[in-house]
Amino acid sequence: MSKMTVKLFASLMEYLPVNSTKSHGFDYKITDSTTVGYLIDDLKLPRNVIHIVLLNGVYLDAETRDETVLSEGDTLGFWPPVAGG
Amino acid sequence: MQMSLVIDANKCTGCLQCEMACSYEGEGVFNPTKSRIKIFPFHEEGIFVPYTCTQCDEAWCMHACPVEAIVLNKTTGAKEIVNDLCVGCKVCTIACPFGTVNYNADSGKVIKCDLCGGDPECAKACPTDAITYQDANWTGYDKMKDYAAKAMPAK
Amino acid sequence: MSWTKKVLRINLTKGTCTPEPLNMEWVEQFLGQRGLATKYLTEEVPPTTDALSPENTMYMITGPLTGTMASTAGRYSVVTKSPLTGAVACSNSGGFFGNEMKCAGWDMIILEGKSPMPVYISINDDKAEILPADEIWGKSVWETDEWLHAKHQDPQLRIAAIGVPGEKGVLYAAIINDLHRAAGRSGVGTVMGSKNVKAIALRGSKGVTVNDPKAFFETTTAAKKILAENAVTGEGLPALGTQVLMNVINEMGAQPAHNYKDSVFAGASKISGEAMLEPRESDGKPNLTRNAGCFACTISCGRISTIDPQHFSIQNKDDLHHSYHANSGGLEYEAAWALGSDTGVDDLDALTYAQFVCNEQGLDPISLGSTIAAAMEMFEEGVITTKDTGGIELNFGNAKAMIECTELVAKAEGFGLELGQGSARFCAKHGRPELSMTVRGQEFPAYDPRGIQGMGLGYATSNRGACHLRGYTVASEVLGIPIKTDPLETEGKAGLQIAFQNATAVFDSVGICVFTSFAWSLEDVAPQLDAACEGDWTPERLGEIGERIWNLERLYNEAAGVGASADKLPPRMTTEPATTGPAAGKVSGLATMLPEYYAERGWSPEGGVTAETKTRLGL
Amino acid sequence: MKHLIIGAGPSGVVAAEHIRKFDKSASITIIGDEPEAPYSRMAIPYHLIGNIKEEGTHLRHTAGHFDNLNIKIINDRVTKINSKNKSVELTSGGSESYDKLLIASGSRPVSPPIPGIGQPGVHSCWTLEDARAIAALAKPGAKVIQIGAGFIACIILEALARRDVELTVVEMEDRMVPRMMDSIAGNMIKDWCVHKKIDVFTNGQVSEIKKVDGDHTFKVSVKTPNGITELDADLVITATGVRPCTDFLEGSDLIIDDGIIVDKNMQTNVADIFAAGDVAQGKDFCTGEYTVQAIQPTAAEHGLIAAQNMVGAERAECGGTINMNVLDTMGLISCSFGLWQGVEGGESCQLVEKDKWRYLNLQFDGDVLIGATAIGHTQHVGVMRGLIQAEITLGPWKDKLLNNPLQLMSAYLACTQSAEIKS
Repeated sequence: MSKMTVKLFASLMEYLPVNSTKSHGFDYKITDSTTVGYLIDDLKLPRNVIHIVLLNGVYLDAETRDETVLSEGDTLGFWPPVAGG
Repeated sequence: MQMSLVIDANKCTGCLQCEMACSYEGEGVFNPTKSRIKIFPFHEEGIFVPYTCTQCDEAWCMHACPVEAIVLNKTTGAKEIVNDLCVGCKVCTIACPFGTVNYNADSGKVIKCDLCGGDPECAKACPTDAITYQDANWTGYDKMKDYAAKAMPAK
Repeated sequence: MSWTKKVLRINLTKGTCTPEPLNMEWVEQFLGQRGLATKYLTEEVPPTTDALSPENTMYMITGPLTGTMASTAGRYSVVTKSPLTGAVACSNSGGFFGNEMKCAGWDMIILEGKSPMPVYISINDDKAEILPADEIWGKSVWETDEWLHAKHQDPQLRIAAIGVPGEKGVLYAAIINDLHRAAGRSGVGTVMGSKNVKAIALRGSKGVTVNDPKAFFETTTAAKKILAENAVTGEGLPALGTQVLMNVINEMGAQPAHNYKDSVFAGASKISGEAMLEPRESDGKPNLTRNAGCFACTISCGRISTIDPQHFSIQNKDDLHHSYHANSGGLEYEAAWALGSDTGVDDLDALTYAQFVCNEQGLDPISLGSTIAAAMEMFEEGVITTKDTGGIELNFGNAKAMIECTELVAKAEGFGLELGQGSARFCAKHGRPELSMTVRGQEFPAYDPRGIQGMGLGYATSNRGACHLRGYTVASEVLGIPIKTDPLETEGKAGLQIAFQNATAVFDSVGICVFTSFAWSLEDVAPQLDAACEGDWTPERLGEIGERIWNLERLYNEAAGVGASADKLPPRMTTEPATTGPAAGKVSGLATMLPEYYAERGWSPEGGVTAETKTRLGL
Repeated sequence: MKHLIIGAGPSGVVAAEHIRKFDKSASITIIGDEPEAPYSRMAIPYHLIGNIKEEGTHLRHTAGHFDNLNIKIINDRVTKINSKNKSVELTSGGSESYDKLLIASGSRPVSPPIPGIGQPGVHSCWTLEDARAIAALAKPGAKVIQIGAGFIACIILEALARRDVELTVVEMEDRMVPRMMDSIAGNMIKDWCVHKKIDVFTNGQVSEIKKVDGDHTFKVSVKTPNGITELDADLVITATGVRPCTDFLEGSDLIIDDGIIVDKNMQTNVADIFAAGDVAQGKDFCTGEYTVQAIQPTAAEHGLIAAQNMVGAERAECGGTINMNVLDTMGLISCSFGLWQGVEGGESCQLVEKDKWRYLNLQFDGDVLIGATAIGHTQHVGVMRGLIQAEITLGPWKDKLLNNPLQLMSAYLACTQSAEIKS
């Protein structure tokens, strides 16, 4: 088992596991074949709300998102649709 | 079924959409100064309070009118100004303990909320549901009445 | 017809207030607000004019939708020649001032000349007066607001004012209306101060009408529905404000930190929109009290915040305005990054305090924060010392130092007066011009051009100097609006920037907020305009107007000497690769994008507006 | 059950209508002494201006309103009440019996003791009949002298001015509307009138009205501290106050002070006789004393309370009415509420804006508003009544009001909707 970091932002913060410090992310255990899609389902994140997914800061396209396999030390961030300026 | 305007100040963002909707419906112009509903900002408390006639049962304005120019709309419960009859004496403006009947110097008559005949524009325009028009039986109507009672104890 | 077709021309030298008709022919070509006032500027103020001389003129102007029920339709712009950049300045503000101007019966207020003594302008419908301001000269915006409300005894008076920095020549002074809405950038407040005008107090009772009320209600209602149902404008912005971006931009490695040396800031999450919602220890309340809307705004991204009552910034300061201990206009992302990550400060309350100071005194927090950050870098390199700073230990991450600098600029005293000249002049003075993160003398906003390539091109070509609001390709490159593009790629960015620049010029000329563009396209704007005022406003025509406005601004800048020669980024962006995050190893590809940009604009390879383009656009 | 009501003004009519609401079968009769449909004196000035026709002054507008409610209206005048056999005698010679009697006979203008006051061309302005006579004489260019600058006097000024007459006002006191306005307010209204090209004599007394031959009908002598001035006049209007109509009650057992004394149920000292409106001396909310208020809202409220007690449906009580007035003096709108003079030991604040024709006077007892005067403010003025009558504790808002009385509406909202406004 190896570990990576999951960060949930904005309205997705309500899906944070109990006791995790808010926007600083939490550890998530993965196997060699854990995909982003698996993680989304495991954490019960609402797919219709997820808009921006950054894997180590790089945007994951919606098409390839589910199949992307996670690696040790990765950081995965989720956002609903947001914008500012 | 009686409906009433229910105001939740905690949802108001102070955008004045209600004032514009009201002034357009009532006076044909986007002009907050001619609105029958007003937003009062409390800057340091960080709150905005929408305020208009509660169509109270006591209807001080209606009873004080010397020429029967304020009448009850039995369908909506609104107390409505009959413009053709209003002489502009302003007695209702001092009689209403909520201060929601106001003199309009341009027309020489008074204006107040009439619930737009049962389809209040302010509620439709409010983007945050701070103003809603709801079935009086299960909304804050009682709260409004409490408030009316608080501001005007039983005689 | 939503225009009043009337302009109030105030000649401060002569002391006259004269009504004149709005030039409706120019309306056909340039719409309103940003476009129309720029046309007035180009016709009336020679491009080589000294921005702080009486010969410069300032235009406060509404758009055709300002004052109506269309969502966000309370905007006005201040157009003038900028003292910071020497280019055209156009700063846009919300609040309740623009609609009040329209309600008073004026589309535009023109301030020309210079008053021999401090004055303020009082406008009550048709009645306009130039009145003495001796008692408020030297006071803050908030004090001025209170004084004017008390003097006129009218709680509904709408006021736009400058603080001390605007009076004393700080080059990035803002005009603040309604206590905390700002016409913020390019020193428009400095121009107002140079004319000896402290404030404009407005009261209007006339109201605004529209050409086709039925169509107007239908189309604006439909457009509001689009905003409400859009996840960004209906949910994200109301809940977290612009500050929602802090974590996004940081995670993707485009968060400028330490004067753009770094593009990731370790303390970002502590000063983010999310952090503003977390209850603090001292009183159990979060920084954010609620969201608030400008006039007619159905998005309501405005932040109403309080400073932690235990925070050092507000302890034992008897002279602080009472609003520092109450709710007031809180942090926006652009202020948070500039005062925060760029200076290395991760103290949310320190930033909120500095934001309050900027509101109270009328300062652009972007230019302020950026200039402080540049000074910090020079301090750490030993270029300047405590001798220069007046004793301030100006290291990155020093919240107290950031606050002291902010206060000094707000008072325009000592070292503050030097910082008040902006980063370009400050760095040049100390022999390190390359450390100034500016274009045309205006400080960068919050997106590292090495990590978001389109923005680099945007900064370099922005007509008002570095700016995010001229062509916000972040929407596409980061947020996927309207389509997702790769932020690290330069290909296609020229066309993307041009599309954003032209469309934004239209949004800025209508009287609505540019944030509606997260959900609206010109297809949504055109029918609202069409119902509000006569004319045939199609999306195609609006697109052309946008391009015309952009080229008009460019022509003015060319003649002012800040055209193509100023289309460049600081060397750090083009020669020092980013060190962390996805952009590590990357520099800005401006050199690749710029020729494409010129070509797609129909300009010469040197970046000049060609005769063909001028003819095509009727310029 | 037979209900008899003396007086067809607002109080009598409101009472009659409410009796009908509570008792569908009772007999209800109103005796009115003017040959008109029940009308409102409040509306007369607007009729004189020409804003409304005579019918516009009527209290009720629906055709057959009183018939439909089975309310009988008799045009007659009561000369005597026999409380023993429960009947009243009428001028016409007849009589009417009652089970319950309401005296709502209103008030009538006081005629000042001035030589020449009784002649044609000298009128009060109280009835529709008076209005017709004034309208006939107040032709453009006519010289009109109005004696008195009280509430009624001020309200008809505009009507006269609009008729392009040359108008002079003579008031005994040192200011206009002395019984409703303090010195600052009364003088501001005076200045306004002068600004509107009306001659105003304060501290002035008309000593004689002499009929003369020549271009004008009268020579009027006005005595002021500066001496005597002789003025021409074609029409003299007396508006020096009103007094309850109680003369027909001589010999009844009713206790009469300024008006008929009533308890909180509007009941007089005589069984089954009630009184309401201008004729009744009822409880004043602010002072707790019994006074004649002679104002429209009080008349309506009295009528309502009396009706409820006359039918015995419930024992409705009047906790006291607030003395309040609103006045439109040629476009300058003023109002006063409760104890606008203040009380000993109470704090107050006055905001005077002469250049804007605005004035606001707030009077407090502790942290409760007890009285107010306003000139030139027309928005949300009713909250002054609300704050006074609900005796709302202002807490910290009292000091804010002392500092800036224009924050009245904010204070009102903060104190009545405190659930929402937390600081």
